[in-house]
Amino acid sequence: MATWQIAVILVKIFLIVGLFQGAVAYMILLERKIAAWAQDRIGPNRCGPLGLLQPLADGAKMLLKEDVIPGYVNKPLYILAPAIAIVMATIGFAVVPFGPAGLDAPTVNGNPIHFQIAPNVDIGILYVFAIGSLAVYAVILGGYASNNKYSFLGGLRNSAQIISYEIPLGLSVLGMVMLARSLELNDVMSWQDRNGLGPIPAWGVFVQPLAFLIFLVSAFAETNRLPFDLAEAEQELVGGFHTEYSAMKFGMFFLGEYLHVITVSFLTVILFFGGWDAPFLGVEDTSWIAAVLKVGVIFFKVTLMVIFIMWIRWTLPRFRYDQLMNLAWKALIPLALLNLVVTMVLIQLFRGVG
Amino acid sequence: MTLLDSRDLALIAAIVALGWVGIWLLLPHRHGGVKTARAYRVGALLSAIAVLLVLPYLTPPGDLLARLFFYSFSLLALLGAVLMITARNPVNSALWFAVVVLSSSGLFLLAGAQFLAAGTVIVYAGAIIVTFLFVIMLAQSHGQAIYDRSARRPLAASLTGMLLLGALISAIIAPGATRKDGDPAPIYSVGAIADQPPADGPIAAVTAQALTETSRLPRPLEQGETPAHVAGLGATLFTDHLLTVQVVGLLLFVALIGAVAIATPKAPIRPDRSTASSSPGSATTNPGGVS
Amino acid sequence: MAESLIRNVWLIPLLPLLGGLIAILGGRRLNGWNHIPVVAGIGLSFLLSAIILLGMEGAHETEAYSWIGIAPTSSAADPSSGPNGWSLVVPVEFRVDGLTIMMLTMVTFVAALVAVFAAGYMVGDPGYPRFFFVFGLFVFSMTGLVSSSNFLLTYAFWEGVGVCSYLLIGFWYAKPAAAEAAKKAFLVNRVGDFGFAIALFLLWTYAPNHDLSYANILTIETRDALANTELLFGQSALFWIVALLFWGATAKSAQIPLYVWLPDAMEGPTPVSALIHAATMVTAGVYLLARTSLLLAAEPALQMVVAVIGCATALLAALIALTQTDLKRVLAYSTVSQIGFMFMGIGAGVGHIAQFAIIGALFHLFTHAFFKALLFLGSGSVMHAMGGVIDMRRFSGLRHRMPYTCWTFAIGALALCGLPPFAGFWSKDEILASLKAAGHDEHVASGGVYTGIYWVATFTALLTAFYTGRAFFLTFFGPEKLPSPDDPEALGADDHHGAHASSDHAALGVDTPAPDSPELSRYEAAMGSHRPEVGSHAPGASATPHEPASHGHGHDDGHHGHDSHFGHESPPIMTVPLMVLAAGAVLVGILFGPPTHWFGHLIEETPSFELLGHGEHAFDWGTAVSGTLAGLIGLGLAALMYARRTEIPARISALVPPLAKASWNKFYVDEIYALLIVTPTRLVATACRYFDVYVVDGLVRLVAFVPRLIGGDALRPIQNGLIQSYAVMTAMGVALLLIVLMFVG
Amino acid sequence: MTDPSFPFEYLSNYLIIGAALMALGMLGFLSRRNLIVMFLSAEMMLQGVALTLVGFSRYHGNWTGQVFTIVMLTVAASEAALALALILVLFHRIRSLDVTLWQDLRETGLPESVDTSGAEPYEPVPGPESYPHLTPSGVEPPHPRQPWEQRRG
Repeated sequence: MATWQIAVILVKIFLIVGLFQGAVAYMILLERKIAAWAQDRIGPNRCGPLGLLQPLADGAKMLLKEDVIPGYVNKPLYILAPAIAIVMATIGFAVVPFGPAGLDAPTVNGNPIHFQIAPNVDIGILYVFAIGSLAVYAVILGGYASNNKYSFLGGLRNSAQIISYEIPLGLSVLGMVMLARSLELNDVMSWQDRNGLGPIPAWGVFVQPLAFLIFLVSAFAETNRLPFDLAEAEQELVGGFHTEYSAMKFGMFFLGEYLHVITVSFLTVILFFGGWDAPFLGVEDTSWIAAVLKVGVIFFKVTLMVIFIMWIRWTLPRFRYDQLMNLAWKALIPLALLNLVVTMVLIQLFRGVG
Repeated sequence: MTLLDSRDLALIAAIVALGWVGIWLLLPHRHGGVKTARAYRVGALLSAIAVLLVLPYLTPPGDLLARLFFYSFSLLALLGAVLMITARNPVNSALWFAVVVLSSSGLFLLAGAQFLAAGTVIVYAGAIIVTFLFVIMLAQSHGQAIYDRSARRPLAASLTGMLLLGALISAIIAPGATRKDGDPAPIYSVGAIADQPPADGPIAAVTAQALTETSRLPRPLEQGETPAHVAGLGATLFTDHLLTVQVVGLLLFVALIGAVAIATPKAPIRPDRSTASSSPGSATTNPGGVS
Repeated sequence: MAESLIRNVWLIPLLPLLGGLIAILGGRRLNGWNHIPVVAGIGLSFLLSAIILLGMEGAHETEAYSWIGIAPTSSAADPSSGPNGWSLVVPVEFRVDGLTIMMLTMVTFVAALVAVFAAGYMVGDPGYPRFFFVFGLFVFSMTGLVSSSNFLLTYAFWEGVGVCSYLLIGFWYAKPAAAEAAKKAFLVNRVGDFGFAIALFLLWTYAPNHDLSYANILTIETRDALANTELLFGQSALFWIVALLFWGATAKSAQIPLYVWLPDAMEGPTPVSALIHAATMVTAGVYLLARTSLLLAAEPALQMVVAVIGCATALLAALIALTQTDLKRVLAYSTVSQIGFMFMGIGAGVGHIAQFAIIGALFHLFTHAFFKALLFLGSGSVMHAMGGVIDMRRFSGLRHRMPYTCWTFAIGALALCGLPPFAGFWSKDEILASLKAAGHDEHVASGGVYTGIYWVATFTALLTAFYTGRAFFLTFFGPEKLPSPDDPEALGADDHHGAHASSDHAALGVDTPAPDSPELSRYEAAMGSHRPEVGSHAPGASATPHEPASHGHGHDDGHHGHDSHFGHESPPIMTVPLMVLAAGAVLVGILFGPPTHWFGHLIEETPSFELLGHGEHAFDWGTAVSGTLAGLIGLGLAALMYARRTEIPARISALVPPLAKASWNKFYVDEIYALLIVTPTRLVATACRYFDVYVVDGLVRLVAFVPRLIGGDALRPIQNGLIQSYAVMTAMGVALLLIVLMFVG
Repeated sequence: MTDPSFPFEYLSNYLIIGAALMALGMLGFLSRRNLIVMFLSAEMMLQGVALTLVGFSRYHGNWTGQVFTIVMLTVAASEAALALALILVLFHRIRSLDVTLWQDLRETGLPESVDTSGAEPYEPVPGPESYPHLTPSGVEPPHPRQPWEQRRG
């Protein structure tokens, strides 16, 4: 591996991490604005024009606050938990393409430039799920190490929820994987671009509508967003597993959660909304202009998705715990299995036709 | 005596002896007594030396990056293993085991088994260990019990474990692949067994029946080339090993039913305890049933 | 359309199975609509097979997937290596050719109608979901059996239909007679399946490449290779394979000597009798022999045996059927007899008439399915109306009460008699013609035998017409009479059926457990519900002989002809299938038979049949006339003797008492079996038991004594109940073993 | 057949690491008394074997080792599910995860092989002193019976 390749990768890493960390700050502002809009309030408007400097103030507050470590906590685990949260949320981006990558990538002197940190990973989706499954540790350790009943309960509830919803999440994706015959996210996108019926693109949301619904619901649960935010449940559990955390440690949990939201939005867009696929942008179009356009398209779709997630937060009430578990085990998993079987049968029947 | 030279023998003996004493010192006292901090330090030192003594048997693979990753993953796995078996707190044990799993996933990746790396992380680290953490936390939310602070015959157990390690290492490094033509062929040397092509080794009958062409990589790999992994593995799984997949699926199904049947809260066995045990017990069984 | 369907022909077996699964998984939740998924599944299958039938050209094979493949290594792949090379491939492969698609269409058509009929017939039974599940499972197995393209798969489905037959005969498993009959059917079938299995082992051993697919086995090359392999008693492997296949076929198709299970199988619900034990499953043996007719054609001696066995069975069963009084049993014996005809046809496939004869046999199979299912369903309808009574002496003159049933039954009876233009005529005529042609063929070694068989078959046709007419006239003509417990015949029935397990309930018919009997209460305890039909529809039957009929139905048969609860015509859901089948029984002969030769052309598209000898065949007016005459004479005699209750039958039976008694007692075949097989087996088992108890157990005790002596004190403490102690020993053992090997070896 | 980029030396790397994990897992299984830690040790032994299999798979250049590792993974998952269920049931009965309390399957008449009477008493970690001690008030509720702490108690 040549040095310049490593350099390119490092640049991409810094770019992505920096971009998304910054994006998170403004996502918080956006969320507060949307919340205010939903509740007919004004929202943050004191820092800078339209409150645009509010994220900076928040960040400064997080960083400068006194970092309290309560007595009787399990110190190593207490410190480890937020670190796990943010690390796992960040390294998940390694295989997420934010533009054309793989075979469709634009080239410089014959060398392809992938819009993806780790291109051509054979197990892209699996990697994302593996990292996602490790994120449970942050929650469960945070709850356990705090030595506090409420945190503990919140941690347990949240980790049970995340483990449960990982199953329908994974199962719902398999339909698209079987159609695209690849676990690579690039291939899924280019499959959606290449196929399709006339003007209708073969986006996942059209060919796998049930899987899309299941994925969306499970994704909400995985990211602890509001119909499923039982773990935090400010009104019931005093903030859940991060009750005992303050200052930047709390900020890390917070950051991790919003990074998760971004990851999930990316996955949704890539798997079910064609990624960079737009009516006039095809897979065969590998020019630089097209590449920039594609990046624009994918970011646009992701932004819409993020706004959708925030919108849902103020639309639906919170689930009860047993309803949550019933939904996962008695509704989503059977439905996902059914979807899988039906997809399999249809692929078998029309094998060689389409 | 012919198969190992004296240097190897001494090294293995040193690993066994140091590991024995070191892990014995690190393990909890037999009666749950407190060991001095010095005993721990000596034990940690001896165990670390034993772990480092294993390293000369490892051959540095590939380029610098690969070596770096390989050695760090190996060391992490071994240290994690030692710390897992000696940790007083079962929660820490489970976390160290997670470290072991993650580093062995890294080793899987280095061996080109990407699917297994991801699968191991998802299944072991993501599901099994977390579930264990659940149970530990629910069962022992308060402090360390006497049985966590006391080991059962630590001296004998560590001797057995280290003897097993020594025997295995000597079987692995016994010259087989590198032996010269005149030397006797030891059938118990891993190298000798591995060196035989499957077609005419002692496992010939098995491999001849079990392997068709699809279960091999399509061709010998070029240097540095990565095979198309998941597709090949899937093709193998669903052609050659279809029966295996079916049996394993059946096993999972049976295990699922069994776990549900076992863990479902039942009426207490002793009728005289029906009032007392139902209320505190039910709280602990529910999450297990859920998970 | 047809192309992609042929590629996905596995859908045809799958749909009924899916329907059945829905039916049983839905259970009570479907609220008595359990038949809908099954009927829909079978109906869809029929549609698919009809589409394939119309759009098919030539033969196709599709492999759904390969389940197990143990293939030889390249060194062992020598085709001539015989039993030393090894290989086993179990592909799930299906084929579509003339024979298959004919059977598929026929099976799904009849099954769909029978399922509709059963939906009316079985209403209110607590086992309703179970019935339709097994029904779907049966159609799955049967369609799989006829569409599989591989002997092994055929065998699997062969066992599948056997299991379904067992489950359905014993559907009312709380009734001892049904349980016994199911057991009998299962055991007798095992005897035959044993032969089939051995034949498969032989085929696997001696066939080239160990490939059991039809495409490999049914070729001239394979046949010659098998014929040139010496196996046992100076006979070739081919001889033994064909003989064992025939042995398997006799059991499934109820031929001598393994026919005894079929009459008892009438303990099952009547739709089951119609579908499984008349129309489809029992013809599986004929199907198998037809499928392997290429192999059979190379063994003329065996063909002769097949023809002779078929002839003997046909005659014997017809003779027994002459005197039976149970309507369903008459039909059962007639089924045995008709399958005997099919075997005769298969056996007559010699020389250049081979193809003609096989097609004749298959055509008879095809038409027989229609009119026999019709007859059985008609008898089911009668039974439904009579409250479960099926003894013909206890009712008569039903033609006014049940007009639809009567006239559809009449059509079926005429078809069975073989009168033109009904379906049975054409097919029976083809068999007779091929028998006659085989007799006159100068290339056939012993043509005289075939001539003899021809005349016996014609005589059997006469008998067939006679007993069919007898059953029809006894049931539907004569003075109107409904069953009543005071009927002297009701009690007398017990004596004559004494040898049968059903004796306890002969008075109550075979389909319903006796009300108020311990069996019924046990049955209901097992089923968890009450069967409303018994009480509401059949008050006459609900009064046991010990309890005088309080409802007053049974006394004056002539006066209560308009009773709304009893002796009425069946609902449309049951009569419509009857009418459809009756139309089939009239039309299929003309549509498919010699007038159009559609059937023949269809069957000729089966690959292995093209290799059989075939020559020109004109329609043989001689056999047609003689067969029709035989049918007319039989029917006329029956009308003479039974249409208006004469004394002739009694006088005739007084004339030849031993023969009549033997026929009445089914020629004592069951008793002979009991004497020849059951008793010696019991003796050997007793001897084995004593050997086991005293010799083997003694040795075991001796062996057990020694370690107890050793282990008592030395090894006991090791087992301290702590898993870690055991693990220590294991680990120590492994480590020490490795070290010892390292330094000593 | 064998992969030129993966000679026997690399294989032996994997074998040695696998053997070490296996031996250490065995050690943990033998010495620890907590049911769950014992189970984790057993899983670690499986992990060592999985490493070995993957190494062999790469060395021989075929998939069989990896397929078998997948089988092991599934077996481990099933095992975890069942073991957890059993552990819960056991814990429910004696409120303890101590394996030495379950020696009932020994030969009749043998004494128990682990005597815990010499064990040092359990000293609970002192809890947070900041918890307020409230003065009890009102009617004292009836206490539930003491949980069944020890089988011999």
